[in-house]
Amino acid sequence: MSELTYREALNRAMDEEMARDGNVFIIGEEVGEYDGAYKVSKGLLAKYGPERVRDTPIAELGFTGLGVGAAIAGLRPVVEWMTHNFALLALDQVVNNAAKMRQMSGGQLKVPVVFRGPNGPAEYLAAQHSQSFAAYWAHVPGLKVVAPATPADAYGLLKSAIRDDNPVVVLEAEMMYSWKGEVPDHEYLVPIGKANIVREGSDLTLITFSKPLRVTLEAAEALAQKGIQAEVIDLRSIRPLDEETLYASVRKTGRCIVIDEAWPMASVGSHVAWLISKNCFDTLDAQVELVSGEDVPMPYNHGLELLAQPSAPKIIDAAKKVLYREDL
Amino acid sequence: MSELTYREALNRAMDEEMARDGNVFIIGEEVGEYDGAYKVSKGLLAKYGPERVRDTPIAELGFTGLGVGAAIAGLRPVVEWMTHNFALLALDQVVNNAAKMRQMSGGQLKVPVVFRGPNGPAEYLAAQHSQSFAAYWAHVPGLKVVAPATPADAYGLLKSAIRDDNPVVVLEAEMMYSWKGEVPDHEYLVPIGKANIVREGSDLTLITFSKPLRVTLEAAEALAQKGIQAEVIDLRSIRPLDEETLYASVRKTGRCIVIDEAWPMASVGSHVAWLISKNCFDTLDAQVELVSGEDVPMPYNHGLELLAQPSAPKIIDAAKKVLYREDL
Amino acid sequence: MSSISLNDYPKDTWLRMLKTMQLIRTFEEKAGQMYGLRKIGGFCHLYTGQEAVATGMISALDLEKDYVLTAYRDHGHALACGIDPKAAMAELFGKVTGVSRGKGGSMHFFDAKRHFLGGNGIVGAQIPVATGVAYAQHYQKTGGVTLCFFGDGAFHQGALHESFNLARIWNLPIVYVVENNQWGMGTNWKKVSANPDFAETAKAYSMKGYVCDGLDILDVYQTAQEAVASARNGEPAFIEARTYRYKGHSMSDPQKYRTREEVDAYKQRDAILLLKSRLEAANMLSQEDWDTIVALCETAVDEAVSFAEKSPEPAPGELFTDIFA
Amino acid sequence: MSSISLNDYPKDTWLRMLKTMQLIRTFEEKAGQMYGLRKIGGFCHLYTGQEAVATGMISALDLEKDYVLTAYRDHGHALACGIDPKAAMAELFGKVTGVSRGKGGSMHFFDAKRHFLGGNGIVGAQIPVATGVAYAQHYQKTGGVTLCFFGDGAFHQGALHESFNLARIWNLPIVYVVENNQWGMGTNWKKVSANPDFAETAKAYSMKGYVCDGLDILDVYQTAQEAVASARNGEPAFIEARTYRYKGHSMSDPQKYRTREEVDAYKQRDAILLLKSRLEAANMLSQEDWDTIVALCETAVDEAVSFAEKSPEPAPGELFTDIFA
Ligand SMILES: Cc1ncc(C[n+]2csc(CCOP(=O)(O)OP(=O)(O)O)c2C)c(N)n1
Ligand SMILES: Cc1ncc(C[n+]2csc(CCOP(=O)(O)OP(=O)(O)O)c2C)c(N)n1
Ligand SMILES: [Mg+2]
Ligand SMILES: [Mg+2]
Repeated sequence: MSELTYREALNRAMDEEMARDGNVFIIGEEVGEYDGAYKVSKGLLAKYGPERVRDTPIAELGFTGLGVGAAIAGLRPVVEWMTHNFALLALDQVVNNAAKMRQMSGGQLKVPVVFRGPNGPAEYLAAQHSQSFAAYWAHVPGLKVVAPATPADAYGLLKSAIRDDNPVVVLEAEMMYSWKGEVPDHEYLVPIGKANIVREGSDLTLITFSKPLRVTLEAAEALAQKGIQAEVIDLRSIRPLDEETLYASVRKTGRCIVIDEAWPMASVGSHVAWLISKNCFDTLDAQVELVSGEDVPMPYNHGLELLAQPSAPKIIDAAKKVLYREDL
Repeated sequence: MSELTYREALNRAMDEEMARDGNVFIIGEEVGEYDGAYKVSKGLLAKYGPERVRDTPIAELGFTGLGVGAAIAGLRPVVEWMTHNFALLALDQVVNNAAKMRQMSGGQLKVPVVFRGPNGPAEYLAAQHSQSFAAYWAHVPGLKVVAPATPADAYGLLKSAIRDDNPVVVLEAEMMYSWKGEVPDHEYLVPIGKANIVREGSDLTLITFSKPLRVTLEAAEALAQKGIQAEVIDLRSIRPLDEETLYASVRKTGRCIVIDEAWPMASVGSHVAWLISKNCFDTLDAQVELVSGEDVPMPYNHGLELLAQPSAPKIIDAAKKVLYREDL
Repeated sequence: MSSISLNDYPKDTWLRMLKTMQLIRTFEEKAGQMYGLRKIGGFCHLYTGQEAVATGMISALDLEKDYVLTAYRDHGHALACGIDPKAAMAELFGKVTGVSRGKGGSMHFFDAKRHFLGGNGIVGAQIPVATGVAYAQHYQKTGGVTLCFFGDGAFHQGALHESFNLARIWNLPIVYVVENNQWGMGTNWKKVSANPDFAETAKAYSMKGYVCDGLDILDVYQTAQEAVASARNGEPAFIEARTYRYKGHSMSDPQKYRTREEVDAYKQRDAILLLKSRLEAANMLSQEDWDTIVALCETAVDEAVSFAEKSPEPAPGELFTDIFA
Repeated sequence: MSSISLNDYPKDTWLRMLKTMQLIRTFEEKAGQMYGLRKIGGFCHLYTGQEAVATGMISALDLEKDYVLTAYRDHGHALACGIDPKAAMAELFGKVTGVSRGKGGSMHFFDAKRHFLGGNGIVGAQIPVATGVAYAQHYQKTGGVTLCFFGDGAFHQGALHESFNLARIWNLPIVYVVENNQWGMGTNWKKVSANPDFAETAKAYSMKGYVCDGLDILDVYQTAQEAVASARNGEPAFIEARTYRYKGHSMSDPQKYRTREEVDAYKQRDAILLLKSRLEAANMLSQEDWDTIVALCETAVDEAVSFAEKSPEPAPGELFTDIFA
């Protein structure tokens, strides 16, 4: 075990996969000479050279589509989006090509490409730079979508993503890059499609993914102080979704809150909340609550920015509702 | 009252609004000389000239962004996307500019632009041309989203959209353009944000929007044959959503099915299903079911294509579940 | 005009091309009929009139290592890559024996083995993808080249700008071909082009820009060879092939935007007739040879139709297959 | 080099520009300090080094009817449009008295009254928007022109290709200005440009292409006047202004990609010093005049800081305002 940052864990995953397989290469803005806008690809240019760590112009549609083309022709590109906000410019290539070329070709093509980069709000970045687009990827059949919330998962899921023969979108987060955690020293993979029960509990299930895991655990701690044992589940993989793990937990606790930092409408959060509502209908003791990002464009002002995001107090408020306990 | 096609109703709305307000203009591919790829703008070039019915090159990002710019500078553009599939190329301009410029400017700017075109599957069009992107628009604060399901609503909602001082996305459907319906001869507006109870019933609430209204009504008829009275609600407006009308109905019927032709994950359908699950928790007699498009890229083969979409039999199957009646 | 003559190549080269063009023509006319009979549905973009472009260009490739990508008007390119007309027609019929197993349809022919990588329905979207295929060729040093076709309408998509720049800064082995058939649906290319000289625009990316007469297969073939050689040497190239489409944009196009005279004038310069009469004049093609070609193509296409007719529909469970590897 | 001389314009013209440049410089340096003190957070892209471009260009406009749009490095353009430094600094502090009410921050200054329409954080995204503003001017025959700024990094975005073509086919009254400060974050423009001569690329759209020395405000001003006149006449124009940014891309940039020598060399050719020394040589500026300018700018910026400091934070309810009209 070593203590690594989330950033270092991603870096180690890419480094190992590039060493293992000469067809793996990284492409994106500032991934090379600059060592990555957020330093995730640090040192890799020096190690693997400019053909395998490819700096691009600012041309998201172009280099994302290029990644798709390189994948169908036999390479395993890791496309870095400087942030998911900018990936909207490239969405067509992901939705209409990466996700569909295998199906449209009747199974002839393989599209082993990874799209990765920070998603969700950071700090003081205002409306265009503070968005979670998990829902946009989750909506699309033909994609896989993972959202590691810890350094250990960042390492293991990114390695799985790179080895997957299908397009995988990886949701990271700027604020998480410097978070630290234990990462085993030996090589391992975290399978895509398995949720993680991060904390066991019997009174309430809290389901989340990505950065909000931290505030969710804070809320769970606070609830524990009041004698409420919350089970915390980190989805890790959004598509495919490990539904059974969720249902098993809610069947045990009878109560559930979903936490998602994206806008609420047509979100991963509200989808999971409906799945639980439907599939645990007979065992639920209360409605399933969603603590989402507020339904507004993100303001620059830091106070407002924090108000717009899920927080431990908001989760505790939701817990009061599903536990019918005003006293918490 | 006249019987008009959906296409004619949209055309009449644009025609009247262009006559009323010189700042309204239409822009898009083939909207002019070709009379519109689906003939929705038929005759308007002849009537209003090429400055007001503007044929563009194939450049979705460019002309959509141009619409946003024209709007903040005082015009009221109606941007036609040949289909919503192609709008993915323009998504950045809608999400990052149209929806946010007012907020980012602290309320200084107005963005009165309409984005419209056919959405959802048509026939024999395969994966890239048969997608419903309702969820992509619905997800975004700062946008309004409407989905007229009848000629009368097409007329009244498009007029409201054009008069709205905010960006409005209009979801039409190729298959609906030739559908006919009564449209009052006098001028009227259908307000954005009000759902429509299309059919009253006491046993079950069916909630849908856009094209699937037809199969939903078919299912309601079939259920009526078996003595089940389904209430059918057409959302008409997806953002803002008329939640109260939905809850009032489900509080009455205790059972609900949502029908949405999009993919299920992070969809408008699953969101509405969660809202009902949550807000009618105490009155629901069964889980809320969702009849969605299948979670697959659309195949070309027509048989498979039909299987991929919501249908009356699928709705009836869902009704069996929520009514706990295998015999239907 | 081409500077090569028929004699610069063995007769077989031209006869093969003539046959390919005629096969495409016959296939497309039959597809049109089958559409009329509702055996085919949806969008169906026929390639008649443009046969010399796909045929001449693809003839300049080595499909062992080279690749081809195009847009939705893809039947001609697919056949020129050697795709079996049976599998092509079956695809149009939506049958499981189709080249894309009935999943892709007219716009999405694929044949990975023959290095034909589609068939893209989003105007311009194949341009970055093709650039990526060339990236892989460059990366793996395969010596291969990618040929990327698109229409005059696609020229104005941002994807083109981004891709041309990428191809040039990294010197990818790619040839971009704009098939300027002069219409993008009902829009004349001049109306929407700030600069109707596409090759000049390509030069702004420091890329070699060629123009060829897309109705003269000699010119097409010669230009393609030069451009492909350039790309193989690591210098991406661009070709404008001026051509014409005979039919409407898709099957339901009233074509009010152009005159019958314009169409007829082009039919006078038909690319197939042009090559045929040149070969005849050079004594390389007898009436009998021609009749044989015509008959072979008709047989092939008729067999394709009966194969398609007899092939089974995909099973319902196919809805859920071919999505993930 | 410019062909105009100081004497071609009244002294005041130049003094106004000198003052604007100095105001921008002073404002930006203070913003950098305030960032260091954590009064400002997030991305903060300073304009030091480039002052002559926004100042010279915007001086050529009539802001009664003309409009300006730019990217996220927008403080300079905003100030050159006449935005109050108080409202600008308050915006950086996230205060409700800010020019965008604390909602926009550094990247999203807006002042609709002064015809400054932002402030866009998506590289290249203002290009189509600005084209639309010009469309409105054309449509309403206002006689106005839109000035659209973007960086060398933005040049390769598809949005540019689409917009340039639209502007030219409809002859919109727009001037596109690439501020080539030679770096897009850590990427040198030559490394990512198939053709590093941007004006040549613009000519491929049949658009007038100008190049000017972005450190020489006389050249900037003269070129802007020509280009604006062209646009006002219905012929869109393009300008490359070669310039340099002194600071890192944003506040947290270690700048390993360039040498201190390179930066220092450009500081020797500082645009403010250049104009100042010319004015001095022409006896248009005394030491006292200059001291006054410096003092005025310092006072204005100090006042801006104390205004920003004292201004209230937005109320929590502001989270839900300013979204819909
Ligand atoms: C992004 C996108 N926009 C619009 C369309 C609709 N569309 C299909 S083909 C076409 C015209 C394309 O013209 P061109 O590129 O010249 O090709 P051609 O049809 O002449 O072969 C249009 C507008 C589309 N499929 N994709
Ligand atoms: C679409 C998009 N991609 C990437 C970024 C991240 N980014 C912000 S500024 C920048 C560099 C832009 O360089 P340039 O256009 O030269 O402008 P400059 O910063 O030099 O003023 C990048 C890559 C972004 N904001 N938007
Ligand atoms: Mg064409
Ligand atoms: Mg720059």
